[in-house]
Amino acid sequence: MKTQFDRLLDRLVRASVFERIVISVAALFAAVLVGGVLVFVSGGFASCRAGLDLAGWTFCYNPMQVYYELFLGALGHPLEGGWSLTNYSLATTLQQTTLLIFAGLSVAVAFRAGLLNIGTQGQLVVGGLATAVTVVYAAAVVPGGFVGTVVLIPLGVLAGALVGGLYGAIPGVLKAYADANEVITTIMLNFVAVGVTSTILSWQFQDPNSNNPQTEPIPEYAEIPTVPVIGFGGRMDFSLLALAFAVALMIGIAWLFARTSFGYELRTSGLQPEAAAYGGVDDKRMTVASMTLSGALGGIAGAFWVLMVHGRWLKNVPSIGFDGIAVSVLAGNNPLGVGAAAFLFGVFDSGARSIGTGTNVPRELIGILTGLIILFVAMPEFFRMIGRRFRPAETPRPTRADGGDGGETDA
Amino acid sequence: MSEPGAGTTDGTGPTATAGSTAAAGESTGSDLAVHLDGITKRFPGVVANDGVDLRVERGTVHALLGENGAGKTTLMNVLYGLYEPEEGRVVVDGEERAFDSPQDAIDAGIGMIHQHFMLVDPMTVAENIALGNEPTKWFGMAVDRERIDREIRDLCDRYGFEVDPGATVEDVSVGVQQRVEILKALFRGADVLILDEPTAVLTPQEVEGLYDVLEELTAQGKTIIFITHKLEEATHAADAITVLRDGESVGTVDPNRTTREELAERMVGREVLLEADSEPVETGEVVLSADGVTVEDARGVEVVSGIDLDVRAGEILGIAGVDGNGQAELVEAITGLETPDEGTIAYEGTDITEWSRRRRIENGMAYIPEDRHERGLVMPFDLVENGVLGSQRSPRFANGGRIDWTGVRSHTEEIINTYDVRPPDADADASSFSGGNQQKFIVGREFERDPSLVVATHPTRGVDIGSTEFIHDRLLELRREGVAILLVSSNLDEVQALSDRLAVIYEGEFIDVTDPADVTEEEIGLLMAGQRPGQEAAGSPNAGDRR
Amino acid sequence: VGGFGDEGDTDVQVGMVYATGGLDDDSFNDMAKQGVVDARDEFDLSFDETEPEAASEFDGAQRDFAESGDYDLICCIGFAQAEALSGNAPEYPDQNFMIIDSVVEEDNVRSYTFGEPEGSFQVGHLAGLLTDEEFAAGAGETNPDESVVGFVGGQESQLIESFQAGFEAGVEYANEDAEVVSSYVGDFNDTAGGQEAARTMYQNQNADIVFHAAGRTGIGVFQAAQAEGRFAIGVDDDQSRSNPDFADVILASMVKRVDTAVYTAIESVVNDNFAGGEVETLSLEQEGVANVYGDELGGEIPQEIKDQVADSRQAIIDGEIDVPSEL
Amino acid sequence: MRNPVGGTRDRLARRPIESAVGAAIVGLAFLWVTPVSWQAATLRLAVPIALAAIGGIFAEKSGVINIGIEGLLIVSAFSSIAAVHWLGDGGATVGLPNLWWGLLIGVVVSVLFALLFAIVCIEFEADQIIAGLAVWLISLGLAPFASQIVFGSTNTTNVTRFGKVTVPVLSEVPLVGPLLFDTPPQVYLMLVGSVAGWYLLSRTNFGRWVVASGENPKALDTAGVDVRKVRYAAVLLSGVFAGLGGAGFALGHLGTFAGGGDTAIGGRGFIAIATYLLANYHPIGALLGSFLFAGLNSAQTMLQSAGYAIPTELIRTIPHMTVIVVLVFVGRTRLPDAAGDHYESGED
Ligand SMILES: Nc1ncnc2c1ncn2[C@@H]1O[C@H](COP(=O)(O)OP(=O)(O)OP(=O)(O)O)[C@@H](O)[C@H]1O
Ligand SMILES: Nc1ncnc2c1ncn2[C@@H]1O[C@H](COP(=O)(O)OP(=O)(O)OP(=O)(O)O)[C@@H](O)[C@H]1O
Ligand SMILES: [Mg+2]
Ligand SMILES: [Mg+2]
Repeated sequence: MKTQFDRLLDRLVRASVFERIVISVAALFAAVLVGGVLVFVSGGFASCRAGLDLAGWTFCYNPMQVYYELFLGALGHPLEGGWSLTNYSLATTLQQTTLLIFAGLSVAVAFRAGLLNIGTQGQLVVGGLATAVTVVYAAAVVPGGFVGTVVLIPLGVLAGALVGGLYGAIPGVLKAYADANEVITTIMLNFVAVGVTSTILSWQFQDPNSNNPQTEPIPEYAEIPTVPVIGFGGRMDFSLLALAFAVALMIGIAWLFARTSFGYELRTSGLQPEAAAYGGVDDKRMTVASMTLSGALGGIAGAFWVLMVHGRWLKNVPSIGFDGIAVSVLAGNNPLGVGAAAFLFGVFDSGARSIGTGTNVPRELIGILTGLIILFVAMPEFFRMIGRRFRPAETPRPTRADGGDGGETDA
Repeated sequence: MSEPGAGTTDGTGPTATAGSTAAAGESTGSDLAVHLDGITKRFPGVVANDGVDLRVERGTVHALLGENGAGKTTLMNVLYGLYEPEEGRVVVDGEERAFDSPQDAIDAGIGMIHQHFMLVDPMTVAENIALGNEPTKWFGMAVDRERIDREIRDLCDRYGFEVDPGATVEDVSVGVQQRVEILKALFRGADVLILDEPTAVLTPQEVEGLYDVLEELTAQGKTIIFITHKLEEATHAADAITVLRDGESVGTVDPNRTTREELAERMVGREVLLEADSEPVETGEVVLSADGVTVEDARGVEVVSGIDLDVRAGEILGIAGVDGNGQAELVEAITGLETPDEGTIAYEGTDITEWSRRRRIENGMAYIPEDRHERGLVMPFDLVENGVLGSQRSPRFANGGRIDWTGVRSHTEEIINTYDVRPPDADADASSFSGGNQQKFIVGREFERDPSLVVATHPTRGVDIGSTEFIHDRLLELRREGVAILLVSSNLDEVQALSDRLAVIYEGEFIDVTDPADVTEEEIGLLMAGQRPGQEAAGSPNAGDRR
Repeated sequence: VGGFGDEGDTDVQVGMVYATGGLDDDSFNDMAKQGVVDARDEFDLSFDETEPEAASEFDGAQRDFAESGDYDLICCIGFAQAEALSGNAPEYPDQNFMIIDSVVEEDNVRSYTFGEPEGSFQVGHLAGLLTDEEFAAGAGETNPDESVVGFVGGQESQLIESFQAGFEAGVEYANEDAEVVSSYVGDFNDTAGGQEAARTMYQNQNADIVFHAAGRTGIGVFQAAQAEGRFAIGVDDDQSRSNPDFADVILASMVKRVDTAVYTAIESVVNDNFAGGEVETLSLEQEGVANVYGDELGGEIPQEIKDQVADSRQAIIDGEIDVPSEL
Repeated sequence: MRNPVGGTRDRLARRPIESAVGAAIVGLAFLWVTPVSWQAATLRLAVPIALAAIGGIFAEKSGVINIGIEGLLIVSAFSSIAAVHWLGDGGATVGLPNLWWGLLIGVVVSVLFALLFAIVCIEFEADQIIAGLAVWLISLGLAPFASQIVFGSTNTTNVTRFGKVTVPVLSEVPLVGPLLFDTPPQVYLMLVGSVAGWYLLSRTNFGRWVVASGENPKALDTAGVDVRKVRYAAVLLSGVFAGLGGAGFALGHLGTFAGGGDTAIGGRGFIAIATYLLANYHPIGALLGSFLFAGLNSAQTMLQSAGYAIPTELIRTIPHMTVIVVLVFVGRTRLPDAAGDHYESGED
């Protein structure tokens, strides 16, 4: 009889999980490699004061330096003097990690249910606005200080989750009851979210004291409090409490998938909708429910963007939702993997700024790297081929046994 | 056993037009259209063909006989250039060939009609026939559709086919689809036609029609290789029979000089008996009753038209019918996967027409689905996870929305033990089990629900003989325990042997409900083809005397 | 690989945070860049720049420069950076900042604002006078039967609306009956949108002249003017020079000397007399904004019209005309 | 004989055909009552949508869902402008005006990206949706990255655009003449491309292979046609069409490329996908569908400057909302049976 732990190990070593991790890591390296070549070559077309002269060409960009800035810059240059753990760059990295965990979970939940939610961005946008507006208005009736913090933050997150969830439910309903392809509707709803929020903003909630399209600021006590003593205080716009909440949510979603009836039904629907229907799952309701949950997570991402980063909602929300797709894909839609992938993309975001200030290489490079990683993750066969090249003698297991596939009868 | 078929036999042979294609083959002495010599083909973990020899004479029908998985299809795929064999030679018309692709085989005059038709459903008959070989006009700038239509008409005239070239393939019957496949091969100028289990989807009457076609084809000098695992078909239609077992050839025989028993033994390797005991059992209350159930498909076509049925406790009601006559939809309406457009369904006296699928499961309705890959199992899940499919919210395995995985695991292990699922590894993915073992697991899961009704659709399809017997035994055991059983199958032997009462479904209606003991297989066959008792079977006068 | 890729050190380093829309808009951001390039030609100076894509990125972009501590001055181009800067400035008290188009009252920030409504009034006056004339020059001509002029804005905001307000007042001052049609593209970066908006005005509403305050979107306005054979008025820079391709339709530009603002701020840092906490307003009087006639077409505009425009300029400076800054 | 694309018997194919015919009638009526300027604007704005949609049709019909079409528009638009800039604005090289070189280079770059996508999907069995997203993201980064290097900004400089080409007699025809025969080259490309796409798909053997490859690749394989080659050809063709769309739009309409945000292409590739789904993969239907979106877009601009006090941000979402509404009420499209699936010859 195997122990629970043995089984856990078994599962981890099982081809699917283990291979996913290997492939994700390999994809990262491959993307970094291709990106490095790209940087070096494009340096040949740029002009600079000091470059590397090779065969009559001057190469201005040093890929090593770019990656140094990208990976170590994101941590605040730990190898240079005067480094402190709670530095601003690391705070930015972790801030993005936190937001990307929410966004990545949002995409992963839908993905696991067999739905490609490209609309996390839109859900985040509307959710964030709901949070900001709710908190600004509620602050008028709720006492300030500690009470305000305790009441307003959960209220704000709830508002974001609720409105994001409702917004996510729209493509869910359209998919379930009108058979409208969710990839298209969610892409469209992203555009609609931008239009609708700006309209609502200028109609009612625009900060009268500002020229920027944005809401009034939420009171300071309604921003996610930082943990005293440990650090990341001041205006670093990052709170360990938020990260802890994100991690807790991540574990919660993993638990939901693995241990609950709902999670089981969701995964079944995602893998084999026919089997799910056979097993008594109402596929329409599941579609709506999973899109709603996905949207709620997107809305929470928006809520934290408001409550932790800006203290208000601003028009032109950055593309956290789209990055969430990359995060989820890299994580193989595994909630626990989302944490690691979110950190990587957090590094990218913060490192991109280091690249911007520390090198002459355009930071648009990061967008390319993200795309490359997704591309490589999408082609596991590529790495399997390489793997086979190094282990040619491997005897493949019989992978599949589909004795009769229905056609052959003995009538 | 390596002696090739001892000469041609029943006179339909290479008389009239054989000479037209014989020239190239003269060198080998006898006139072989196809000679496969020592073919070995391996798949990961299986040797599908192991040094198989096959000699097919021109202008004959040559049957390839063997059980599921014997390697028949694989051998023909090698001949058709789909697979490259590890060992052996392919000789066509006396010339050794190495086919890299089906195109090479087509060029060498070989045509294949696959077990699963290779037709593009939304395209028309003519488009399918010409696919890949479209004659063009205006320097290749356009498909010459007039020419295609003309050539198809010519072929139809020559071989006596009736097909509408403009019809969309998904709209025509299976029999017509098969004609389309044959026309497709002929259109490419095939001289050798491979038919992989061509009768599996046909009614007995359609089968007769096919025999006529084969006769016409050989009369015009074509050579036919005919795959089947049905003895009577091989003996009836073929001029020579090669038997495959476990990937090896166990010899070629002349159907006139052998007995069915001998063939069966060669094929299976032991004596075969398919007689389930089915002594009558006391029946009880009506468990399931359907009243005027009508189901429309997505296009609004009635596929089930006002069906009434009753199943009592301790009784097996068999439903026989050619696939696609509404049995799938009827079962879905009963099991809650589809809502009937009209009529009611009652279960243990309660109207359950509006009940959800889950509620039906929870109330003791077990269901062995037709399609185990799509419905019955979640392929990427392991058996433990599959063990709870359908019970994921039942109080037995879940409390407060949490699944008790320890309980599920022990339940799964119990199923594995009781139903002899091999290998007995609860942590292996469902996809890694062979078809028979997958089916045993589903059967186990459904039977262990403590059901009062079992709906079993094609429960032994694609399953080997041992497992088939086991599943039949379990069904009869449940029946003895007083469970009501609705058995849907297109396998006549099976429904006849197991059912207490038998209904035949044709175009969404029950043609007849009889005592299976009172009817012959031929009579059922007629019913399945839509012939009401007493009516004359149009177009196939000799339908009764096949044996 | 050696340590290539590093730029050599200079005395003074400047960080430029541009407005959304980015460089190569041939107007606002390019003007700011002109200022820092001029300064580099003059002093031993190097600069780094970022082009944020959304208002939410300003905060991080400013702080990236401030955090590194390497920069002697950080130039924040555009009003939209005000909020972010009022948060960041107290956070980095030793860091010098300057901001264009907004006022941030901090000791280490020097603010520059311009009299956009006044400058827009000037070009509005010009447009209002010309639309009634029968005037043909370069690639364009007016339709004297219709008195319609247009305004194309980028993103809706108070600042851009103040351009519109001044422009409309100028048109009305010239010609009570003239109609002003206006449209916002919603983006400073959408040439296609600018083109469609302006084409609509030229074709459907018979506008003769369209003034844009839309950054790069305005390029589309010029394209439309050329395609329809009408006129346009540029903004920020003398766009007939920065966009010689379109000089045959650009009557004039409402020049806003962002370059001067950037240059003087840098100069004060170089000379160690940076005056933080002060606001400098650059209006018509200070020549911070001006109506500059097009390089190619300017010579063809009738002198009496030029005189009238010059008169209204003086009247504004003298306070005789009250230019509204809101719609 | 029936048209394989329309699949007339296909219950799902019927309605879009009817609505296409309806749209044509309504369109003619429209020509009477709507302003010519709006019609011309619609044609110009339809170019990238229509051509990308037709490209998408070929890829998806063959079984490869190319959601990266937006990326192809981006790279072709950027590279065509960059090429003209490099060769010299207004000049000619080897006798061909540089603008046309730009168009050509834009198409070549788009095809290269399509090739990358095809290899990844066909050779390495990548998930098509994810690979398509990757192509989009890479393009979204690469165009402004390259622009930064070449032009020092995410925005390129301006180049002179294609002028109108007037067909002598035909442009005199009332109603359609000035619209269709006095218009810039990219509009001709769009019109000719749509018809060519329709012809290729429905009248040639290649077209039939494309359809078979997407519906039942095994049937095509056993009929002796190499499915891989068909799919490669179809995906590369989607690169050609999208490249024409992107480069034509950039050189004929934009005259410049803005790489900020979602770039000057701004989601038109996604609208293109919605368009061909709406048209149920019919190239002419896709052309008409692109008129719908482009028309709404330019109508939006016109309404605004006509002074209607509708919130502009909201008006701008009209095309997107329309996509959703149409998808719900009309466009229950049936994807080709094998779309999205990898096909390996000889696999069971
Ligand atoms: N497509 C395939 N790919 C890989 N291995 C296969 C494939 N099909 C069958 N196998 C392997 O071949 C073996 C025999 O499979 P097959 O499906 O013929 O079994 P079966 O006869 O249906 O099984 P059972 O005896 O349980 O009914 C199994 O071990 C299976 O793993
Ligand atoms: N592509 C494949 N990969 C792996 N194994 C395969 C493959 N195709 C067939 N096999 C295995 O090869 C063996 C022979 O299969 P084949 O399909 O030739 O049998 P068959 O005689 O046609 O059976 P049936 O009567 O069921 O059609 C089986 O064990 C099968 O599982
Ligand atoms: Mg077979
Ligand atoms: Mg940028």
